[in-house]
Amino acid sequence: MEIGIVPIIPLGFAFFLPLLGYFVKSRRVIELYALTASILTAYASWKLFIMAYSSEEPLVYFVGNWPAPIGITLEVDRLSALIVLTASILFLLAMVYSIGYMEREKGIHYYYTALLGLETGIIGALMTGDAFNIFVMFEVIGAASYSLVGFIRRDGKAVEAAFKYGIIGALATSLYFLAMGFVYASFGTLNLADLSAKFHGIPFPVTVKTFGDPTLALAIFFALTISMVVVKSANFPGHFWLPDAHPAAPSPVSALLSGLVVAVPIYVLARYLYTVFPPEGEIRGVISAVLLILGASSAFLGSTMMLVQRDIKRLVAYSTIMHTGYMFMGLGVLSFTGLMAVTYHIVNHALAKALLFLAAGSFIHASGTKDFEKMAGIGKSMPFTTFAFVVATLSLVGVPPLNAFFSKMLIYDALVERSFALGVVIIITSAVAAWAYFRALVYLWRGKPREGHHHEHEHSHEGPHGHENPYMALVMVVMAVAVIGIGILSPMLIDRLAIPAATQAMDYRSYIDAVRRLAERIIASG
Amino acid sequence: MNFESAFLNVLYFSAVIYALAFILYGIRAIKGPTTADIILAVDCLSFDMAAFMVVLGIYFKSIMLASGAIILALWAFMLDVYYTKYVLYGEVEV
Amino acid sequence: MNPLRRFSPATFVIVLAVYLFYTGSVSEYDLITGSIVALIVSFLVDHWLVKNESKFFSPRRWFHAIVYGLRYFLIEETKTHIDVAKRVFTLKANPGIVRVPLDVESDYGKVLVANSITNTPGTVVVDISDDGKWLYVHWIDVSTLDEKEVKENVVSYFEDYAKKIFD
Amino acid sequence: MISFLLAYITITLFAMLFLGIYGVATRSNLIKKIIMLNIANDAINMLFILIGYRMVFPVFPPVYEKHITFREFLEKSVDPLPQALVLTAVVIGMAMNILLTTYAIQFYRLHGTVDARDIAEVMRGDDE
Amino acid sequence: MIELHLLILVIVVSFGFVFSYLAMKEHDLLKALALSSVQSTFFALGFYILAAPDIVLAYLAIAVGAYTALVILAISKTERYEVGE
Amino acid sequence: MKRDILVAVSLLVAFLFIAYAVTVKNVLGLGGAELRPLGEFYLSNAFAHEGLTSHSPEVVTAIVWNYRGFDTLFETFVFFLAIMGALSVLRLTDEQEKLVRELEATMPHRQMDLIVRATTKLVVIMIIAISASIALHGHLTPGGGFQGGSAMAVAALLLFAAFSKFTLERKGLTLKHTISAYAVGLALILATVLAPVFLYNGKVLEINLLPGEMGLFNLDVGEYLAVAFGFLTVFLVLGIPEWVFKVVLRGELND
Repeated sequence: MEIGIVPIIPLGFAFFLPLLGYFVKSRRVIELYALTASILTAYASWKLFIMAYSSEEPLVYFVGNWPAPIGITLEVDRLSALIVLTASILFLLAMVYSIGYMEREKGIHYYYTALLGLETGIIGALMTGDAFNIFVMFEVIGAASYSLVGFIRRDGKAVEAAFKYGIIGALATSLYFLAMGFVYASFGTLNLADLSAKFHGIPFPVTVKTFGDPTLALAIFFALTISMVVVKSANFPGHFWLPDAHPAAPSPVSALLSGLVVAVPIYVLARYLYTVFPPEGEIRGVISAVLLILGASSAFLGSTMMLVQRDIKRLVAYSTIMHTGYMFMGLGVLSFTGLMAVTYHIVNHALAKALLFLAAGSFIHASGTKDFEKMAGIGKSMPFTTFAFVVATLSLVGVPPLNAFFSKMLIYDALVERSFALGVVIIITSAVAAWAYFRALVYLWRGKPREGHHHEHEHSHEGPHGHENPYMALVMVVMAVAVIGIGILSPMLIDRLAIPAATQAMDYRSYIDAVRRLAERIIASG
Repeated sequence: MNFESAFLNVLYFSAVIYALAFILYGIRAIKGPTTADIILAVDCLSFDMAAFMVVLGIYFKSIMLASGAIILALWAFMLDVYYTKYVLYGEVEV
Repeated sequence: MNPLRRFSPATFVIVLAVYLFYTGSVSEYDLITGSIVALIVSFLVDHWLVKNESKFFSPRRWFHAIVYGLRYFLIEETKTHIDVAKRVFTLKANPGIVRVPLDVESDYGKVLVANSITNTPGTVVVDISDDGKWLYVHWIDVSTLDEKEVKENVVSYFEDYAKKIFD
Repeated sequence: MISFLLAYITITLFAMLFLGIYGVATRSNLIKKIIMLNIANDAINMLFILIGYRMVFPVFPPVYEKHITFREFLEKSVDPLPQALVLTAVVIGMAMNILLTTYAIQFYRLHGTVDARDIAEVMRGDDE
Repeated sequence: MIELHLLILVIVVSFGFVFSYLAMKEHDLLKALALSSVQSTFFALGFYILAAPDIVLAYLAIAVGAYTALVILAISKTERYEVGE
Repeated sequence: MKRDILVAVSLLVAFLFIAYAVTVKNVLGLGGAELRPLGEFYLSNAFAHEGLTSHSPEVVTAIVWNYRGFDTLFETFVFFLAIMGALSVLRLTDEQEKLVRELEATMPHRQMDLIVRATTKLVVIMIIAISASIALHGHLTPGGGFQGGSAMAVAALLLFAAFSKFTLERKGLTLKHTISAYAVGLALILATVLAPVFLYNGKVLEINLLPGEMGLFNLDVGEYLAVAFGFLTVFLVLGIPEWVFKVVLRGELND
């Protein structure tokens, strides 16, 4: 199979969706079209996953047959293939869920266009092997997610959140663009493998020397990139947009934003820190300290803010800040265990957080309000949703047989290697988060329906519905089973998936060699 | 004194005058008590810039760079029309 | 309606000329692509740009246009420049806005008159009445308020040529 | 002389970049935020092009013309890669402008203000 | 001779900085936009000096053309004056 | 106010650090007369007769659409997504569109005066010709699809301002047409990108459908159409008068 065609599939389908939506008024046709696109993408990424795990080296694809430093390279190793697979499956599920959730919205083709665009951006950012291409992919992700956040245009909060997210995201990616300037100025190339080769002093065709002061340039590059990642993945100083943006989006979109979109910048940072420029000397200590401090403070911030929320989606959104804090801390350890833990946590968190948002969205869809004190007692009438909600919360809190427990434990192990105090951060924040979830659950399950409950419907934008939609219930049950299944199979999956992924990601020599050998052959043949 | 050097001298002279005009227009754009003054200054500055670009193009002996000047002149016209319509009617595209 | 009636040869010529002028080369590729573009544009805009094709292709009008261009830029501009320069140094100015009747019929003629007036130093067209019959001109030296004399001083030179070229 | 001029240019451009960021962070009007974002982007673009510039005279744009020899072209032409990247960034910047402006307009339609401080009040009012 | 280019660039960036500062301080958004178009025009000259004709064409159409029109449209649909401190 | 000072101080610190790095340490490597090897490679290969060549004397376009065409494909996609995002904020259902037509019919058309209109006619025709020339010459002289397309969009904007939006709509330019033309442009780009995969088992974006210098022609035309009509689509919807849109929106909010 052509690797290069994987990100083109959703792109190509997205290109013609607005035209279709303008001429064909039937909702079913549009939904079927979008579903076809995501099924094809999921199939393609499954193939990609099989290929990546059966090959010893990273898969390399030269777009347009231009060899490495000249053209753009797609380079897929096990780490990215794993996340690509997770992403495309989650997108498929979210689209099925959307059929039920968006049944009362108008202009549905714009929604699916942006959703396919988001999928393209995420897959592209994970697959690419070019530093500048990552910038473009971030802008694809950005453009799609801003328009998805503001999709419910009659909601002033959503529009404001979309603007805030948009302007801060645009500024952050601009900074990353400036970082590209520093990289190109001193290393003279933009290819990740080539950059890694320059950094390690390995020869590479075409680009032969460095300019200026590479060490200082690298420091500035990391400063700018980390500030971009901090904003895009909502860690401590740059987190302020997330609690507005994620809850304001339609629930399936919130699930994808919280589960995947915040994980992509973290993946990129991991790629830079572990594969391309594994930091050495002074800079290593500084980067490690910065990441640990930022991660710990956002974990504390997220968990304490969870306690005071009444809006069910805001509660989950703050939990996302806490979990990106964990991922940052895991990266900050700069060890093999850290990378492995973060990889596995990205997958598990994506699944569990998406499930949590979908369940919350289902409650909102049925009750017509976002305030869980007002939807008291609704849990009893919606058994599947409640089951999904409980499974997801237990998993995120870290209850043993469920999936996120294992990845949290791995992060804990990685942190304790560095210092015991860091491990304590995870325990404390998890306990606080558990209390917050417990509070919400008690309201949902035990609370008595309040007086005037039915009058609330008029003011909310997602009107009451009453029963569980079959599409939504199906998706949630599938995902809950996956959460439990992955949890039970975890010891095996860690051995089979996470450890090979992390090993390959840290093996910069094979990462460079895979590209260099092919590039040398093409350049020699001319 | 052959023709080319004389021509170059004239070019130098006109380039300096254009550069001085930048400053005058700039002062008007900064001071301009009303919006109309600023807009007029921007407009004149754009055309001045276009002419300056042509002069530089001749000086560097590159035809390619002159295409930007044509475009700038056309765009400055558009800018004027937009400002004017906004100032006159409040809304632009009706 | 016959679709061929939409085709406007004058627009075709204008577009092709601008295309080739901007490109700066007359190769096979330019001629082919230019013709295609000009063909599409001239079908699209219909007779919106040029209403009367025969006027556009009349050599007499083109001759007048060239004569006018030469005389305007070489003689009239110089004269007014000297005049205004004198006024600047002697500080003799009597500015004011006057209303001038306009006899030219066609739109392009009016534009030519108005732009010629604005382009010469000392006079600026401020506005045109909605029916296009009156011009409001800011004049550096309002020596007379009589309509005919004003017209004689400000407009008539340009208007004669505008009539010859466009009417 | 050359290094002094270059230092002046780069420092001014960086100052402009930080001015833009400061403007985005502190101005309260949403449209003003967009204007300042563009200023920051412009500064970054100019810096990027400056990276590809060469201190040779006369300097050619990276477009091969028939009247110069290939060798001369190679010696005098600037680096084309930064220009290609900036072209991409300019387009993306414009795309973001369109999107953000639309949201600002839509917000004004819903709440009658584009001022961030008023927005905070409006939002607080909605919660209660 | 390359100093000549750099001198023009110095003028360009100085004007650009001054005008963007003024644009930030201006409370009338229409004026701020006009000031920032002065900055854009100077930057177009800057790109021109840096031998980037492609960028000049794209940048002029965007920054002087479409962007200005877009923001004027936005101003006409929202408010013209920024509320002071 | 306190926050402003905090932001200013932290930015100032960052600025001082970067200024030190750039001027004293010359991190950006400015001031040299030599090219970076990658740039030199592009310059010497872009229009060579054989080897890794893209047959285009315009090196920037060669990089933009050929060597790094993947970037540009996704850049077009960003532009597409942004326009669709704007449209999704300004979307109108069929009934709303009808209502907009009815309300707009009651409005006075504010055209500008005769001189501006006549001048605009000429200038618009000139801009269209020039934009086509920029776009179609993208692979030979400075320019390209994006530059030409945005120039074309500016011509349309000029028409919007000098005449009114309604004048154009009465002439037959509606959202349906612009969206269709946009899709045609995108289809051309996508076909050029994917054709090698299906035709001769090549790779994505391996452009040699047309011989020699004409290789980038397709992409130029596609991008030209896409950008021009993308802009037009947005401005057609943005140009709906404010009070009309407010009436429509109020109807939706009361549902």
